[in-house]
Amino acid sequence: MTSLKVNVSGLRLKNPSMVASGIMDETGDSMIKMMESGAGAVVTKSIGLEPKDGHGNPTLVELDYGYINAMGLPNPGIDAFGEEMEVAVRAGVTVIGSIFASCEGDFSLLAGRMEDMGAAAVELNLSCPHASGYGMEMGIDPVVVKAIVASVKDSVRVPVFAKLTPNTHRLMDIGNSVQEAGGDAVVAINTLKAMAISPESARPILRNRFGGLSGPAVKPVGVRAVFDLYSVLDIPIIGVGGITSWRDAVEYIMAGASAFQVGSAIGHKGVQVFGEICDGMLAFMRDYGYSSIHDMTGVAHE
Amino acid sequence: MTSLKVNVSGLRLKNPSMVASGIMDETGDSMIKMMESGAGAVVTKSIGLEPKDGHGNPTLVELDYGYINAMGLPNPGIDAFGEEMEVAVRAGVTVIGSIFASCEGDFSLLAGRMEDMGAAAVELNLSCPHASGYGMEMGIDPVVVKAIVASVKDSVRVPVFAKLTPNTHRLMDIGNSVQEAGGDAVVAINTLKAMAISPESARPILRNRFGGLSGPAVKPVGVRAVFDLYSVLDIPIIGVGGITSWRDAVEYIMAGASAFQVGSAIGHKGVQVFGEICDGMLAFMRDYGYSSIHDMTGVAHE
Amino acid sequence: MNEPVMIKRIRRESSDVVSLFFDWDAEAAPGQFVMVCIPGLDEVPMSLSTIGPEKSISIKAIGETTRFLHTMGEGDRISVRGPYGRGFRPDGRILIVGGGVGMAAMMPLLRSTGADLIIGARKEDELVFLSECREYTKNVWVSTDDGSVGFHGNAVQLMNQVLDEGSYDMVAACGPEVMLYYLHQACMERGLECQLSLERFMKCGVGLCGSCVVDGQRVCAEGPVFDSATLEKLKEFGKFKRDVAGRRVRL
Amino acid sequence: MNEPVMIKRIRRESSDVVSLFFDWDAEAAPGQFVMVCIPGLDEVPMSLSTIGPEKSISIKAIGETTRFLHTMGEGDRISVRGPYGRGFRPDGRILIVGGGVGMAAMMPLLRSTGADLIIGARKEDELVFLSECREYTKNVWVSTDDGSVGFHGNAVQLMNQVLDEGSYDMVAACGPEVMLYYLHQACMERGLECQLSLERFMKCGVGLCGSCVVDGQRVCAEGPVFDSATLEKLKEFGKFKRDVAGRRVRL
Ligand SMILES: Cc1cc2nc3c(=O)[nH]c(=O)nc-3n(C[C@H](O)[C@H](O)[C@H](O)COP(=O)(O)OP(=O)(O)OC[C@H]3O[C@@H](n4cnc5c(N)ncnc54)[C@H](O)[C@@H]3O)c2cc1C
Ligand SMILES: Cc1cc2nc3c(=O)[nH]c(=O)nc-3n(C[C@H](O)[C@H](O)[C@H](O)COP(=O)(O)OP(=O)(O)OC[C@H]3O[C@@H](n4cnc5c(N)ncnc54)[C@H](O)[C@@H]3O)c2cc1C
Ligand SMILES: Cc1cc2nc3c(=O)[nH]c(=O)nc-3n(C[C@H](O)[C@H](O)[C@H](O)COP(=O)(O)O)c2cc1C
Ligand SMILES: Cc1cc2nc3c(=O)[nH]c(=O)nc-3n(C[C@H](O)[C@H](O)[C@H](O)COP(=O)(O)O)c2cc1C
Ligand code: FES
Ligand code: FES
Repeated sequence: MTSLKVNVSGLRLKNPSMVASGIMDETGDSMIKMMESGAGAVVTKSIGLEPKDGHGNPTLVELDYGYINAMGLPNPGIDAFGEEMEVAVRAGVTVIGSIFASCEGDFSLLAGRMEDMGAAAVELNLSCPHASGYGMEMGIDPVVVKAIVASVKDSVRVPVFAKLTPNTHRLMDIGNSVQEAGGDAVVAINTLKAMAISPESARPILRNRFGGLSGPAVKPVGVRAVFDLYSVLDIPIIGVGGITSWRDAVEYIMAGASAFQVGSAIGHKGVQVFGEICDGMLAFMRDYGYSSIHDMTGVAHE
Repeated sequence: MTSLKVNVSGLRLKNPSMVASGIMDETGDSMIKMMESGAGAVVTKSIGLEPKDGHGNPTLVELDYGYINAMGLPNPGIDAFGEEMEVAVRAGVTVIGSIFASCEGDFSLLAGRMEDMGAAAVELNLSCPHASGYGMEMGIDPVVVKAIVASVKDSVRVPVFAKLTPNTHRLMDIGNSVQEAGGDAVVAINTLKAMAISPESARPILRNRFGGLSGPAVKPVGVRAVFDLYSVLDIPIIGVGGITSWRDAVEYIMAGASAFQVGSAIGHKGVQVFGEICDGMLAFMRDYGYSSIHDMTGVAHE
Repeated sequence: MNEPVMIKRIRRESSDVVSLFFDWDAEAAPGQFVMVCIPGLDEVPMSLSTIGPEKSISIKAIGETTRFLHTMGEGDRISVRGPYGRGFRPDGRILIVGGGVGMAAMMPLLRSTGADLIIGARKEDELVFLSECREYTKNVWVSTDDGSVGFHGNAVQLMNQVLDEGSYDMVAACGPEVMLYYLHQACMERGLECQLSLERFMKCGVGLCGSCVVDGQRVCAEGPVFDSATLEKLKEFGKFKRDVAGRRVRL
Repeated sequence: MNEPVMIKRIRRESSDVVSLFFDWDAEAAPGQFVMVCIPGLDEVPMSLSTIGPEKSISIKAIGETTRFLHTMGEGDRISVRGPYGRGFRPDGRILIVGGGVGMAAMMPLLRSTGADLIIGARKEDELVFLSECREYTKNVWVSTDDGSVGFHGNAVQLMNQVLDEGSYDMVAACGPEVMLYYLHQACMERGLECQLSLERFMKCGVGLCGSCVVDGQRVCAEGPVFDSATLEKLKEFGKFKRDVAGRRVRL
């Protein structure tokens, strides 16, 4: 029997696909919709302690092969987000609470709140490339990462995932820090730090000037990152970056991912992308004799 | 009078376009052809002390939005390359000699040989992401970079360019090292470390498994890198990565580049890409009142 | 993809609405919108009020960006991306209802169908497109809240009268959300299909960021035009919107 | 883009050549080639010997990869990318000349033109495609170096006889480079246009790496088929090739 079911550090999912943080996951109803569209779980937009407007528009550049975004972590704050969590959790959505903060204490506080609100796991955003004082600025330092993960692990019982940035040559060190601190899985990759300039207006298009590149353009970087991480880590890896088709998802799994997330493709392919990916993957697995995602994880290393 | 002429640290070119290292620049006749196609200068394939076969095939993955290559620095060695240089230099090609080595001494030796053979400048490959012991492995360490550049500067009189890797969060530190060591310009970016896996064969496609991503996919990363470098450096920057049209070239120049290189587009657009880019850029400059490339360099910072 | 376009000509439509015309060869359908960027300032969604090779947007000045757009002159440049969203899907005999600058979104549908039309405004000098509309359709009714011209009352009251007299297969409308809310109620009571174009705060415009959702529906992707079946299920329609941080606020 | 394809059927063409057939819907022109990858082993260039929706490559076993391809069976998978390069540009009355496995590259042109044909081989059991060729053209001449069948001598000598008798507008050919060199000389003497398909060591196949250049011409991009005007200018044609490291070696 071929099955898409996965168990990622104790988190059991009907299939290995998740909605990536920041894409259609800021409201309870959006999360319900994504789950109904076939996702195995939904990662929330990264939530902080206080409400945050994020950067002003333009916040997005559309390219032929991806997007550059500089949303700037807009979110209603953990208090107001309770309402959204309630709607989603009550409807049976498997919610992974993504959080961002500027110090260990706040990360732990937010993780605790997410757990209380019913999150099945928490994901630490250590990787946003375009919000100063947060994300990637901390996520490139193995010592800081280790301290944050350890602190959060002390505060919650649900699995703790750490989302990593590819904008560094120290990815494997950072992955090791997560593992040493007891983190349950790593998520790779967040966006690549990028920029687009308009010749006519002689300035960067995004209000924030810098943004994060996502979509098909980053897939080869993400697959490489997962392959690299798998060669040094024992904890599971969740792959993300440019997944648009079942082939892309299989690349990540063979590189070493136990599950995967889809973001940008929800924009250019629509919400049905989860169903398409899962159906295609199941057919491939039947044809090539893989009975589970677990069987297929990391096979490209052999 | 609108003009495309540039002077990059003493290197005077009829226009700011160069053939990027590794693309149609391994033989004297190829270099002549590229110069005839309209390039302002040709950077040679990276040449080492000894002949090197490079990695076995497959060495290239073709994507919709770029390539992943793992050539592995094949080259005939500096001795045999003399013949090619002679052909190119005799025909009037402005040749920038790209070199790679595993220590300062060899870099200096190679640079000296290139100068003797008539190279108008040398480019140090501190950034190839898929050849172990070379390139990026050294190019992520500011101390090593500084030592290499300083040593080469002591050995030659022609301008010395250092080609940097984007696969690090320390790009600006590395740029500073080049400047402090007396380097004449930085070249950014080399390829992004990447991988593609074939689901059907359950293994990485490239013989070397890892390769470097180039082409349109990396342009937003390259523009960002040049923008970052321009904000900290005084020496000129040469932009490279995904340039396919005049708009792309103008993005790099406005981000801070004094000149630019084109690699992958020679594959998917053909050798006439240099003429197309230069013509388009000239028309744009006339329309928008830029009289020189110098006038347009870095304007996106204002 | 951001496309720089040059403003070719400008037309004042009313006391507070101007249209900017520009050449842009993108394919567009009635009811679709674009993200309009003023470099260095802001990027805002605007319906296309003309969808041929020459396109236009029609802007009501309400804040900094829209006021700036009002100051632009011929030869100035803006940047647009799109067209985005799902537009109107006309079927059968249509009655179009446009409230205020919401008429902008209705113009392409009017031109392509010649359907009967109700234009509502607060007062006479805020009426837009009226004379142009008469070129495309024989039956135009006008309402003003203050009675300065046409029917004295709102567009939904006028619509109820028109629907009592004529026979239509669907109503297509755009305007302030309160108006749309009552219009939808009226149509439901009559069992009449309606397609309404909604507005929400937009950031990405392409269905990624979720800032524009009404319940789980993205106004930029599943909308901006929603049909009766969808509207009936929307709990937030007519009641709540989201602010920039994603908090729910009463309409 | 790498496309995994399944080998549908296999045909032995001669003592040392087999054809592998597979379904692949890419558009291809006569004379184009593909990069064929055997996962885990190597990737090598091969001409397409059939270019319809069902395609084929025809392989002569000379080294590790080609020998491995000979061991493949129905249902096995290889991966292909392409088609690449510029093929033949037929014009007027054509004489096709194929030497050895070079005939593979000529088959699509033969099928689409039905042109007169010369097949050369070292000996009888190395002759390929002969019976299939007779289906497409009436005039087929054969040469073998050892005289075991047909004309005793090489294909260029035979061509000279055929050209003396018939009237042609161009010669199209593929085969060992020495043969092509003399063929080109012969055509030049007669002032006859020729188009020849060359081979060089290929890595990227898409015009980037420069490993396949003859002078400044990329065999994978400007070639593999070159016309008389270009060939005349090539100093390395018939004399030098490049090894894997890019060193010039005598042919
Ligand atoms: C699909 C769609 C089509 C639209 N079509 C038109 C049109 O054809 N003509 C027209 O005049 N207006 C149209 N609008 C409304 C228009 O986008 C706002 O009037 C404009 O953004 C106000 O910007 P401002 O800076 O002038 O005002 P501000 O002072 O910045 O804001 C005033 C109000 O405008 C709205 N607004 C501001 N920014 C945005 C944004 N990014 N997205 C959505 N709303 C925003 C908010 O409700 C805000 O409270 C449309 C909106 C949407 C969503
Ligand atoms: C455009 C083109 C079309 C070709 N079409 C055909 C065809 O239809 N049928 C056919 O049998 N052969 C064809 N060849 C030749 C074929 O590519 C080689 O025979 C094959 O690569 C040999 O591989 P090997 O591992 O078996 O031999 P090896 O033992 O690895 O090498 C033997 C010789 O084969 C050649 N070779 C090896 N690798 C390559 C490479 N990557 N690129 C080019 N040559 C190489 C070299 O000359 C080498 O010395 C073509 C070559 C080119 C360039
Ligand atoms: C519009 C947008 C918003 C995002 N917001 C977040 C976020 O809040 N937190 C986070 O960890 N990642 C965020 N990301 C990154 C994605 O979760 C994901 O890592 C990245 O986009 C790569 O995946 P993709 O190519 O499938 O989009 C965002 C991405 C996009 C495009
Ligand atoms: C086939 C290939 C070979 C390359 N070889 C070299 C090399 O030898 N030395 C080097 O510094 N860069 C090499 N590069 C990197 C390019 O010079 C360039 O930095 C990179 O491809 C990004 O530019 P592009 O997107 O225009 O190709 C190579 C790139 C390609 C695609
Ligand atoms: S504006 Fe981002 S999803 Fe609609
Ligand atoms: S094989 Fe690389 S250029 Fe021809």
